[in-house]
Amino acid sequence: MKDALLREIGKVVIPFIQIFGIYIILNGHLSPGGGFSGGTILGVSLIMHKLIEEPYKSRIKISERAVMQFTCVSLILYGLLKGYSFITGGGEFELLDIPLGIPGRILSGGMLLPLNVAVGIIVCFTIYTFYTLFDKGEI
Amino acid sequence: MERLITNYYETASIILFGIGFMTLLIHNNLIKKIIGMNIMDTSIFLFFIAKGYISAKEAPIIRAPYMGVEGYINPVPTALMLTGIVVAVSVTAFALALTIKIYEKYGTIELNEILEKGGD
Amino acid sequence: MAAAANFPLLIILILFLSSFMMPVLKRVKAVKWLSLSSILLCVVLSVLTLAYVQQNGAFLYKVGHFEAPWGNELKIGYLEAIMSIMFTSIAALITWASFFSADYEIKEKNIMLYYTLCGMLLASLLGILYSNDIFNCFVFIELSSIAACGIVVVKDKKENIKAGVKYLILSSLGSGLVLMGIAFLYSITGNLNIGFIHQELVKVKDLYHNTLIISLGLFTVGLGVKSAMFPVHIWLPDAHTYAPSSSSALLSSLVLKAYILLYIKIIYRVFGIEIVKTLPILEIVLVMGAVGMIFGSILALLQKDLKRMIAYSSVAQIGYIFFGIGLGNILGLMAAIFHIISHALTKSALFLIAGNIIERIHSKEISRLKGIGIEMPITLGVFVVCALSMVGIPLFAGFNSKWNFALAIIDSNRILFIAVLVASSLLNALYYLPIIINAYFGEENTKDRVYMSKEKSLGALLPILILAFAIIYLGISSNGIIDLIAKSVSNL
Amino acid sequence: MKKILSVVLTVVFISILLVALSEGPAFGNADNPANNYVSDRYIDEGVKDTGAINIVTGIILDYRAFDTFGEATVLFAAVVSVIIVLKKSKEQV
Amino acid sequence: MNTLILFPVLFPITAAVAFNLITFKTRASRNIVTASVIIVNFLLVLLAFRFAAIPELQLVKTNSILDIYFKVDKLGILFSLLVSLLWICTAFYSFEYMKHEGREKSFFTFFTATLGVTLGIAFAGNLFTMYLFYEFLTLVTFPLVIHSGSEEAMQVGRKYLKYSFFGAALVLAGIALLYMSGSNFSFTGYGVINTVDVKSRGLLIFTYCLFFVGFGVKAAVVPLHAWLPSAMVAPTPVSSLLHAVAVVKVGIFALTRVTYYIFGAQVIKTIDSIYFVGPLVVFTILLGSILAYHQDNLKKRLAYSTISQLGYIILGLILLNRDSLTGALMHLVNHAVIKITLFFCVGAVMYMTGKKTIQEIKGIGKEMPITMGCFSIAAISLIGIPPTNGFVSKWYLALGGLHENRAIFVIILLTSALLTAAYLIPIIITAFFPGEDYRPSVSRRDPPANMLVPIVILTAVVVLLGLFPNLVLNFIKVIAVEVI
Repeated sequence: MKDALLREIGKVVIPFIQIFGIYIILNGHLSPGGGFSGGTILGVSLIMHKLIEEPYKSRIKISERAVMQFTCVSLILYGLLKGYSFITGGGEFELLDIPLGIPGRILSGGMLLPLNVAVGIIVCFTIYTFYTLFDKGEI
Repeated sequence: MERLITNYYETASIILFGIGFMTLLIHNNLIKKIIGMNIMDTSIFLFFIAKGYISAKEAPIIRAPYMGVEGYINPVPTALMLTGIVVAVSVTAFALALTIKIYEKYGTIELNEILEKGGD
Repeated sequence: MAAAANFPLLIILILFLSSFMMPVLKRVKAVKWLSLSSILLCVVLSVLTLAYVQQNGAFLYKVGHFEAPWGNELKIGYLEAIMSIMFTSIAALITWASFFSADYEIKEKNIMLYYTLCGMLLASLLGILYSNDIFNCFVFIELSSIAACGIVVVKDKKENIKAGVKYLILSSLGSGLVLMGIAFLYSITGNLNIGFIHQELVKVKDLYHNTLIISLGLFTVGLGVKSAMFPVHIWLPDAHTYAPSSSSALLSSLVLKAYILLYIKIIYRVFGIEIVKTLPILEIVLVMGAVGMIFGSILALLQKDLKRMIAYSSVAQIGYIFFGIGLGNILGLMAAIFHIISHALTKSALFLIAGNIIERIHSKEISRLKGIGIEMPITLGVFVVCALSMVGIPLFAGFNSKWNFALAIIDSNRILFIAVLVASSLLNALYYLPIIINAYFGEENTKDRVYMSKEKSLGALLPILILAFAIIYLGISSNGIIDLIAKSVSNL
Repeated sequence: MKKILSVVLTVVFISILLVALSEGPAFGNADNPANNYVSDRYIDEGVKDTGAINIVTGIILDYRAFDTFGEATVLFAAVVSVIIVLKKSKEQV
Repeated sequence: MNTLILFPVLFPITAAVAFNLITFKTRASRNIVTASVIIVNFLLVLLAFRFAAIPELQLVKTNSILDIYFKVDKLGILFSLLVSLLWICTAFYSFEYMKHEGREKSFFTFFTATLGVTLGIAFAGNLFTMYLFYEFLTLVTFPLVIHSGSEEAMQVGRKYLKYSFFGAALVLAGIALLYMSGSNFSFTGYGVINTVDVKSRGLLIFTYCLFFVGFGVKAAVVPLHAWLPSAMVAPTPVSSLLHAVAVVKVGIFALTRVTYYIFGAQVIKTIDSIYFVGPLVVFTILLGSILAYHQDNLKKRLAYSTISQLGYIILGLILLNRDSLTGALMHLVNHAVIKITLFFCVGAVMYMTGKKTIQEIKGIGKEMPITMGCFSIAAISLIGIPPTNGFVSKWYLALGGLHENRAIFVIILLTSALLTAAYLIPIIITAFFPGEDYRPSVSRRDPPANMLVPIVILTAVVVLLGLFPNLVLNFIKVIAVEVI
């Protein structure tokens, strides 16, 4: 989009959108929100960045490989974390218990926070991938 | 019969479900089919959420004055529907991708024309 | 051995995690071996699970720290243990076979993603199989339908996209119906765990009679669409015909079966057969199954394309399975489960064979298969085994399932349906045997033709040989498996 | 003709489903079967069990995390499938 | 030494597989090997009778149904001896005949395999084993039917498959129904079904009808006979052997087994099944004869005649008295010998002159006197004129009919005998008395020894059995006593 106004305003707005997304992800266990909604907002910010920076050189390129790697690593992380919890819970092993934390603080939710972050990353890149693929047929 | 009127949320969602279902089943245009699919899914979400609603109660976020079991609505449908929404989004994305490809390959998105052209 | 209780969950996790790793890997070969080795590991784990079940009986396994109605739960009984062995081992064989055909059928950029999808598909099917939570099942159903659709469109042809669209639309239609069924059940029971739903249903069954009928009806149609029950099978022929052969094998032998198993679970565990018998649904399933047995075969008879014919034959065989379920007695259920196994073995072998043949002679036409038996003796030999099994000649697996169906029919006092069974097996003979005849005996018609077709290497043929042996083994000594199925049915 | 047929079909389909609804529990009632011991425990013990104030997050990430895991996988499967369908191979670009 | 029973069944099958793998250098060497295999197999059959101490063998028993069990009883001995002896004759005949048909390798492979499968049916000790070999019989004879590979042969082959699988499916349904009233299916003298109450009567009738129609397909009972005449496209040795001996006689044999060894004569009598199956049989006899009369093609005429003659045998079976059963089994043997002779003669004519219809063979009796002489003797025997063997069996059949006080059956037998005469005598007359406009073309050209010797031997047997019927009759009478 070759429009100076949009570009400049976008440059200003995008960080705020991203901060908002991160806030939603991090506060998922305290308030409405969580990885899915926050991830979507983050993904939208990436799309917006791509939209307004597309014609210019200054665009930060996200390679396909990076997208795949981020998504897969997050998924693996999610799987491992949750799998550990599943197995210790279901098999009733007396292994290291993950602390639950104190309700009300951001770094409280025990495993919930990293899980939310992982989900957020997955959703973010998924949304971004959808957009780019629908648009150009490449990431 | 009066239940249908008092449960108007659910009645509406069922009507939407029927409309979405039939759109998905009968319409020839792929995009409209996908819209129908989304109407159908959304109506189910509405139905679920309506099932979880209890009048005059709060969202299940437990802040300082804990109001006991009586204070909050049923959180289960909400949680389920979060999952449901994501699933619906994924299917929609995939369906749209296929539609794009169909348009590239066949030059149309009317299903009956595609089936005619398809042959083998 | 106590750790074996964790194996079902571990199987699902291993499959998921290994498929998440695949897109990151650099070399196609590594992906292939990762895929095969993870599935093989799962085979071992499934066998251990069966051993554990045989020792300790069926067990419930909570996923995470929370007890059943709150957390997710898996239930592993004999049925699940047997089926998971079948699922994983057939998937392993198909994966092995696909090593040799993937390069030919799938573009290189997609091969890695293909194996990713296969892994996720298998995991989701096992999830449907194990899960004791109906919403959990729904999530896995959606996952499996996306993944299954993905492995249909992985071959980037015009027809594949068409088949994929058809499949996805009908499949999401089915999922919508299933979710609505779940919604109705939830609204009258307030539970999602299968055991707890059943407990509640027994209490409220008289209050909500219509809801029960409609909910079960929604499940029937929804899962019926997904597992290609007769009048709603229309997606199946296209999908199975155009997909790569290994995908067709997976779809036909495993994917359809998982939905049927879920349907069995819904009838016997969620509703309970006593409640279901008061509803008019089973009769419809019975009739649809019977109609499917006949019409699927008739449609198969009309096909000129080899894979399409095998696909329509799947419709007929699925008809058998629904027919067995619809009989509503223990023997019928046992016959249906046995047929699930024997059909999975036979159909996967048939699709792999079809793939081999098509790869060699570059044609799908049945009429062009003349004389191929002389050029590809092993492949066609296995084809003969499968066809005889389909027709129901004794000493092959198909005979045993047909026999069990006959017993079930007699047990349920609907003797006239034997005619359907007889007619259907005759029709099977009519469309499989001409292929064999042409393959071996039609020499006069092939005099002037020179095929460059040659048998594939022994490694590539190993899976179908193993499948053939399994078919014969099931045909000769089905006792052990029938006993296991009887146990699993009594523990449902 | 086709339109009338589809309208009739839709009406029939909807009315069948409405039959089931007409005997269902009343809307917004706290005594409905859906609002039973299951949801009570979530609200009562949710914070203690999971450490999350937002019970919904607690449910999707801890109680029923297996669902959510499946859900994330669905998303991933969709991405993979969309890549398979739409991504152009190098020679096409 | 009970495993001896297995050898006659497995040896030919193994040999057949070996034939397919080995390439023979010359035709003669293959012929010698084939002949020796078949003769050795005959000796193996004798050996099995002689040395198997208790003539039964449980091979596999994996569950209550999949139970492969062999037993040799007198009926089995009768049938297996008949089969293996006729097989030897046919082998020698076909060494010569198959020269002009080609693809001898495939022919002799399946020819030998069929012997094993047929003996498997003869030795089967229970219903399932018999069903198993019955299915295999279809599969191994199928390549023989479509031997020529022409489009017509293919069509006929498909027809044959359809009919056979239909029959087998009915049989399977019958077994399943029977399974509900008891799980022991070993063949026993007076049947395994002991009690018939009012409730199970209908089911038993239905089951018996299923078996009757199912096995009746192979025995060419009328509504399901159509495959037999069409299958005449096969080479003559195949038609003669399969359609006079192996396939159709297996149908009869299986029916005997079911009737007398599973249901038991008493049960069949109680359930009055004759009212259900009798009309079919009568119809078979009459229709077969009438249709035979209308055929010009010699082989087809013989084929329809087979249908009618098989009707006699089945009639004897379902009359359920000792004389009728004796007659039926006697006719089973006699008809096999007679019909194979007739087919061989017709085949010889076709082989030497290429003539196929009645018009064409005018005066052939002067060219091929020995062949046509044998044909005449066999034909006379089939009509039932003493002193040939056909007379003996028909005599007993008629006696059986009279025993039941049902003169109608005797009348049917006589009518059909007349019709038999009506369709066979014209052939003889045309062959020997061509009329005035006939000019002999070549002098004498009887077929080569390989073909002629079997024909002559078989004709001698026809006469011999007519003169000294007791050779077989005594043995059969013992069987009859054992089951009724």
